[in-house]
Amino acid sequence: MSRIDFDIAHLLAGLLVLISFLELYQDRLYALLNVFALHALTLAASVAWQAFIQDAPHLYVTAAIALLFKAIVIPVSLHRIIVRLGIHREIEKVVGVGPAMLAGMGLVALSMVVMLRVTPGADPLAREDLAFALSVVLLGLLMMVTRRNAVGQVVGFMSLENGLVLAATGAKGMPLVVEISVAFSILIAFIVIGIFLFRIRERFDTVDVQALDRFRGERG
Amino acid sequence: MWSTVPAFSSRRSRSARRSCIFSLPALAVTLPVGLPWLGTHLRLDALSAFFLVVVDLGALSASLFALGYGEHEEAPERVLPFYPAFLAAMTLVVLADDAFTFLVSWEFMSLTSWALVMSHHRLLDNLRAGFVYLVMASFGTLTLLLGFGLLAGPDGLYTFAQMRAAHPGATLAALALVLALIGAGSKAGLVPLHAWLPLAHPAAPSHVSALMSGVMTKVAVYGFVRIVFDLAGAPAWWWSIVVLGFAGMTTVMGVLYALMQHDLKRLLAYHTVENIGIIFIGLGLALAFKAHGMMFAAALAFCAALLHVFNHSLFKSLLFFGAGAVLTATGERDMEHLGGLIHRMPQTAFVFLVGCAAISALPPLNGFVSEWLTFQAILLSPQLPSWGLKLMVPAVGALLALSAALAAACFVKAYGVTFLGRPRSPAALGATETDRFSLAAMILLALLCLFVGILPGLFIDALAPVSAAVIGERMPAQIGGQWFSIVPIAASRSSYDGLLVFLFMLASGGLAAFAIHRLASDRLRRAPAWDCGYPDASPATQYTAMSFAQPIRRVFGSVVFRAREHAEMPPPGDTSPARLTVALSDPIWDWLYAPLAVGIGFAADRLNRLQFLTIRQFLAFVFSALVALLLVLAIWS
Amino acid sequence: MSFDALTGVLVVPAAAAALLAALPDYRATARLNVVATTLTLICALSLFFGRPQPGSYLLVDDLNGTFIVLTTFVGFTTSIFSASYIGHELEIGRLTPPFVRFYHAMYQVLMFAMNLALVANNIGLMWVAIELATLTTVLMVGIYRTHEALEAAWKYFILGSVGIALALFGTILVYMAARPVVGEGLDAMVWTVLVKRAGGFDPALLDVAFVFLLLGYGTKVGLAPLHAWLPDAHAEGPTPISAVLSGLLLNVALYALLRFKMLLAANPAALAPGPLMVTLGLVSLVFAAFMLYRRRDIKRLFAYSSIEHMGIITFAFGMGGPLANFAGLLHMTMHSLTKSAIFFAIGHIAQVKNTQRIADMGGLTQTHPVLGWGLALGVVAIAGLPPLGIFMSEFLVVSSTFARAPLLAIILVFGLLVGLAGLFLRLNSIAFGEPRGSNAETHASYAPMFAHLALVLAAGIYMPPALVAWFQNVAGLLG
Amino acid sequence: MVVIRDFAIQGAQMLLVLLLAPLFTGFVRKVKARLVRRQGPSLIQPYRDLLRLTRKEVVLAEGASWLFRVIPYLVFAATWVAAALVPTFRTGLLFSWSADLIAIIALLGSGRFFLALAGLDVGTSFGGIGSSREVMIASLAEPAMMMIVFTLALIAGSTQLSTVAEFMASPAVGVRVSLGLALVGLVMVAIAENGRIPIDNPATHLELTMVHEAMVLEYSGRHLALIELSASLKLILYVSLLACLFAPWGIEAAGAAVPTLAIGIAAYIGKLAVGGFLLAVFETSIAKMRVFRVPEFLGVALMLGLLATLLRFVSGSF
Repeated sequence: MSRIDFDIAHLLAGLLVLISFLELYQDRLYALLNVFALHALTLAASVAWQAFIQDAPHLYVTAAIALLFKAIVIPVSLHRIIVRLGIHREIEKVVGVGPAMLAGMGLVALSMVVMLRVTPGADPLAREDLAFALSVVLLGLLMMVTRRNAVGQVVGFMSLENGLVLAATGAKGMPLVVEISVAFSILIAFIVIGIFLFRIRERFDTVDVQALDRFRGERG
Repeated sequence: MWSTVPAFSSRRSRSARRSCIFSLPALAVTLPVGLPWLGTHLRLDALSAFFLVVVDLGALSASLFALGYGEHEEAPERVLPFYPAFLAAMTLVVLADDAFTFLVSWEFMSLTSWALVMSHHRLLDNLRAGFVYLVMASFGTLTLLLGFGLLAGPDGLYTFAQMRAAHPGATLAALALVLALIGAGSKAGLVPLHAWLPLAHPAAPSHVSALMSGVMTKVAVYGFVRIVFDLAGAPAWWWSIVVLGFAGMTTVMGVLYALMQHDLKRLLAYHTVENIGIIFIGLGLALAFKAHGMMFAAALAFCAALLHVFNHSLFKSLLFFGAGAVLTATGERDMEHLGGLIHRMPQTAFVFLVGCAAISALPPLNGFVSEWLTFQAILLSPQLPSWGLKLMVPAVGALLALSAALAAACFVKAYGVTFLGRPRSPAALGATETDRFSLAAMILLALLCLFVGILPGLFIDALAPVSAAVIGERMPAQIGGQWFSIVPIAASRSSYDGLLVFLFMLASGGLAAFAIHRLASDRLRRAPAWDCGYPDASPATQYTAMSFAQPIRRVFGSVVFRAREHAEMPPPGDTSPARLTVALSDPIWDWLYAPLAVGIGFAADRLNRLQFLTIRQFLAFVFSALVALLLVLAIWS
Repeated sequence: MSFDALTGVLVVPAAAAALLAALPDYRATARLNVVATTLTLICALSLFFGRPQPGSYLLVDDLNGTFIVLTTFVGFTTSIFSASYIGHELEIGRLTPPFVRFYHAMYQVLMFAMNLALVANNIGLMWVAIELATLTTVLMVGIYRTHEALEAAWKYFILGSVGIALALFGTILVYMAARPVVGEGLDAMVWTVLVKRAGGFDPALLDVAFVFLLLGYGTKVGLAPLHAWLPDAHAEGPTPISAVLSGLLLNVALYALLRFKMLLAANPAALAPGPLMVTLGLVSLVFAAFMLYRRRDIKRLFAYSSIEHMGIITFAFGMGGPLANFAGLLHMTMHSLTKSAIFFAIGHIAQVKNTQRIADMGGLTQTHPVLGWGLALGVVAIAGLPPLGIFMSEFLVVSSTFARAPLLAIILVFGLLVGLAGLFLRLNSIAFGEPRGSNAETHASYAPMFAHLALVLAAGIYMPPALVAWFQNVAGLLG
Repeated sequence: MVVIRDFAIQGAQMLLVLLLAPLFTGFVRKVKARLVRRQGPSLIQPYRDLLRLTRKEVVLAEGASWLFRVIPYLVFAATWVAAALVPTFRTGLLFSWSADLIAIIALLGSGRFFLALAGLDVGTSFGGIGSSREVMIASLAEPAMMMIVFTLALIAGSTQLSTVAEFMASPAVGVRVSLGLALVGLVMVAIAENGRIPIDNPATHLELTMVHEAMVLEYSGRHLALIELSASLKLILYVSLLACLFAPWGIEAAGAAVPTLAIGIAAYIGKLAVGGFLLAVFETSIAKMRVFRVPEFLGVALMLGLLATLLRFVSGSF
């Protein structure tokens, strides 16, 4: 493939990592959701680009899913949940921005080190992509760990999963990518519905998982 | 499938000359069950034949006793299914010829006996006893498992024949010795691994207690002998130091513990610990002599140990049967509530007395013979070259003598408080003689005790093939010397003739009785006890078990058990009784087991917090695990 | 014929699921459930006689043959148990008919998912199947709709999803590693191809991939520290599901791990997966052993014991070598049978005492001898006491390890001992002592429990040579 | 012929100790009385006592069992047999090989065992005191004795008393540290075992200080006679043991002809006289100690014995 294609793909992947950092930086849920929408958008772009350069039309489906479902539907619904639960004001991080950022840097460095050990073989694109995808995954996981409430965790999970899709699409000619992205969308839908469930059944006055933890068979 | 393989080569043809059950060629059989591709190897050689006799003799008498004893069992459905399984397991251990079969039967033995211990499960003490017992037993099994894993090597040569052929190196063998000592020792009740024994043995029904104390501990001894003398190859001289050290401690600690007891069955259980110590002293000496190539002496020590194995299985079963008879007659195990039973159960009292005399090593009974042989072995040890042993052995001898004397004291207490004196409770007052099956079992054993005591030569000769097989040397033939005296080395050196001493005592005692009754008065008048002119004192004024042990407690207990006596005197004029409270602390439990339990509890508490984290924190675990592994990857290259 | 058997293993549960979802009547559904599992079992067994050529999606070989038979068998017995169990739940009104219907449908879906995961010859397909299994169990864990049930389901769900994600990433990496050698497209995800060509893959990629797969599927296996979902999921769901979780789902995840282990083993340059598995195994074993001591809930207790045994199995496979692998397979089989038997017993015990709190039950051997002794026997088996099968596997693991790595063996033995003590401490208060707690009526079905225990006992005493040869062959495959 | 002679000699030995025992006791009493300027009972008073006791009827306590009546004979038999096996005037007696030194000690031990049981049988408090103290003393005395036996056995290379005595008589012995230690230890043990001052007072009438006497408090008549007799047998046994071990002069060797036995007997009686005199002097010159200082006393004996044994073990030259 030509140099320019590679650079653009690379650019988009790097952008994704950058946006993950932005998510990590946010401490208001609204802002977080907006940044996540941006994340999904970038992913869609990246996937579309991959579809174009690998001329694999089925990837356009994945791109579309990313665009519609993750960049629009989910953020909107989560937005509504936040409003319902009235938790849009709370600062709900466990560790401050500074440490989180440092940890993120460390993770990115780690994923680079791990991935660049891979023999610079067949095509560099895959390798670089993987490095970025891995960092996105790790950053998403880091976000899940550092966010206290369910919405934050969902967002973290979704950006993690974006990383997966990035990797999957980066893997040239990988079958079942579409199915996988669909499956994941379903998974996320489940999670969101789950949050809805807890809200609607009015068992839990907040979706803070610590509250969920209070009902524990063994205590007392 | 049956095939006979030659027994261990015995360098003496004399062992073949006089044939006895133990000098038959070894039988071996392999069954296609158990561990696949290995099968179940069973083998009956001299050593296992001897222990088989011990096991089955015990089983016979116990079953006979149970015929009568079982009448009083309130939960037979919890005893009957496991009892035969228990016997089968013990037999299998002795017959096993590969590591898997051995350990399966070994642990199955523990399991079935655990079930029997739990048969009266409603008592909290029994629950605790069962728990401690099973955990300690599994500890022993796992230790032995490690030992066998060591001997079998990485490619799993599990049959004993292969292990013998493998000739383990010095360090390997030493490790195997340590593991065997811990594994078999924990089952046999070596101090400090004895903790379960005085809990579990009394908890079981009495005939099972007899089996556990009299027979199962011997099976453990068999395990030790099989591994250390047979599989682990040539011993190093310091092995015996280790063994003798534990044995000596076991002997004295066991009897001291026993002296502090007033629960009859627990007292007996502690004496099992003591006698195991004596047996291990013999084995330790045998190791020492064998390591220095003094095969005669080794054979002597080994025979002493085996003979004591046999003797102890006899009189300990007898004593537990007696305790069981007392238990069924009075419902009491606590000696402080007994007394005067000699009037109400005379036959039981008589056979129990025989047992007490035997275990106290009084001539002309069997206990004395084996201890005498052990002493003879000790007296041979100055010829040992190594200094460690030169210093160790006499100390052990002193400990042995001390424990013998203390044992006699302890059984004066046990018998005197339980059977003599005046009844201390209505239960003791209302006791009646036990049933005939139980009596038959006890009389059988009592006769055997006497028989071994007066004709020890027969048994020593019977043991010769065993020692020839295991040690490679045998004691000189005893039968055919003058009369029936036993001569370990040479007549000029030492000899003992149980029969003659027995006849001698009979004669002189009878003579005296005859002379006095014939020549002097044989008149007799009953009158109140004189007791220095304190008439008709209540039974409460008798010496109790605790008060009887008080002088010894003051001498030894204050050191070993930190025994403290606290007397509350009422103020003058106050008629309320004074009370004396005795505080004892079990050093081994306090310093070894309690800290262990506390440690595990502490760890459990700390780790238990992990049950109560938030999902986020659990995710954090996953996350950190991932990062850690990736770091490993990054660094690993 | 033989190919039909393979499809049968998949189609029967799927069809049954659809049918059960449609049927309203409880008794009919329960029976149909049993019938379906029976059919599946028959199909699975018939796989012995004729085996289909591995396609690019489905595969049957010795390795997963073991798992399939085990899965379908336990699925079968559990369905029998669940009939009586769910009946009682209906009576006391913990479940309403619609939920029962849902439950049965889900049960079959679960069976389908697990079978699919086992027969999949395609790492992507396998991943999808395992995700499906997870989602199904999540739904069933939450079926009681209590705080605890929902919360357990939620926890399981979140942790499970993360696990799935990690596993997927690993899968992608494997594909990436395979692509340069095998070439683009489906082939690069087909087991049979991958294992053949693994020698040429990029080792570094494989390493990273294995790390992700280990953590991803390890979460399903329930290895500490990824175990958090497991105890609650076992404790709060319906007991048949606990049985299936412990008995089967953990195995399926472990099976996936084994496949990838073989892949790495086939590549000399890649890191040896053994040490990682050994470490995780030991950590799980010791950790779970200590966790047994403070359990108040009987199902959580045995959930932790499942973690413990998964640790042992992982350890055994990590050690590798013919003996250890054989032991691992044996231990896995025995553990599935025993643990599900224990859960069968517990299900009825919990119904009799109508609580799961250990403090409220006691003296069972007195009041309910069959249940009590059944549980006792199960605990004896699971604690690794002879003559039951688990002793054999533990014997092999410990003895073969001690000669190679003494320290590891000592840790292993320590963990085993602590675990045994913890289990019997609880057994004492449940099965023995003065009777405690209520004695509600229940029409229990003991057959499944004792069938399992009988098998375990038989295996401990005599294993048919055919089975041994088969296991040895598989152990050889695992390297 | 030879056998008959040996039988005769063995019998003579048994009779000799049996007859000399009360006399020896009386002798010690007499000397003690003289030492404190008393006239004292005549030498044959013990015989008179025994005869009188055997003629009296037995007053048996109500709680007493059959065992209580059997025990005196048991104790007497055990003690007498033990005494008969200790070489007095001649070694290598007919039955000497039937029990070695260890067995002799064990025989005495069984005597004590049953006596202690007798103390508990009637169920009185004083009997209990006696028995419990007796076994406490024994539990220390026996190991000490055993250690001394070890020392001697190691020196003589035998536990066979005749062999040991012959070896002691032979010049091969020489003067040894360990022998000295053993002698002191043996004397202490002998004092304790026979319940002499300072351990116990055979003549006491103060119940709380009694050990042996408290134990046999309930006995009367012929039973008491037997017990008294066995007590004095035990005493003479220990003295002759000391004699044949540490003063083996004049003891006839196994092969000696009959007439020369007279010398042996004379020497034996002489040794008894000396031993009795020393004992009396010792007893008059010392006060009885508290019961709970006895362990210390015997502990010293035990230590001496152990020390002697260790010396022997460590090197043959001591």
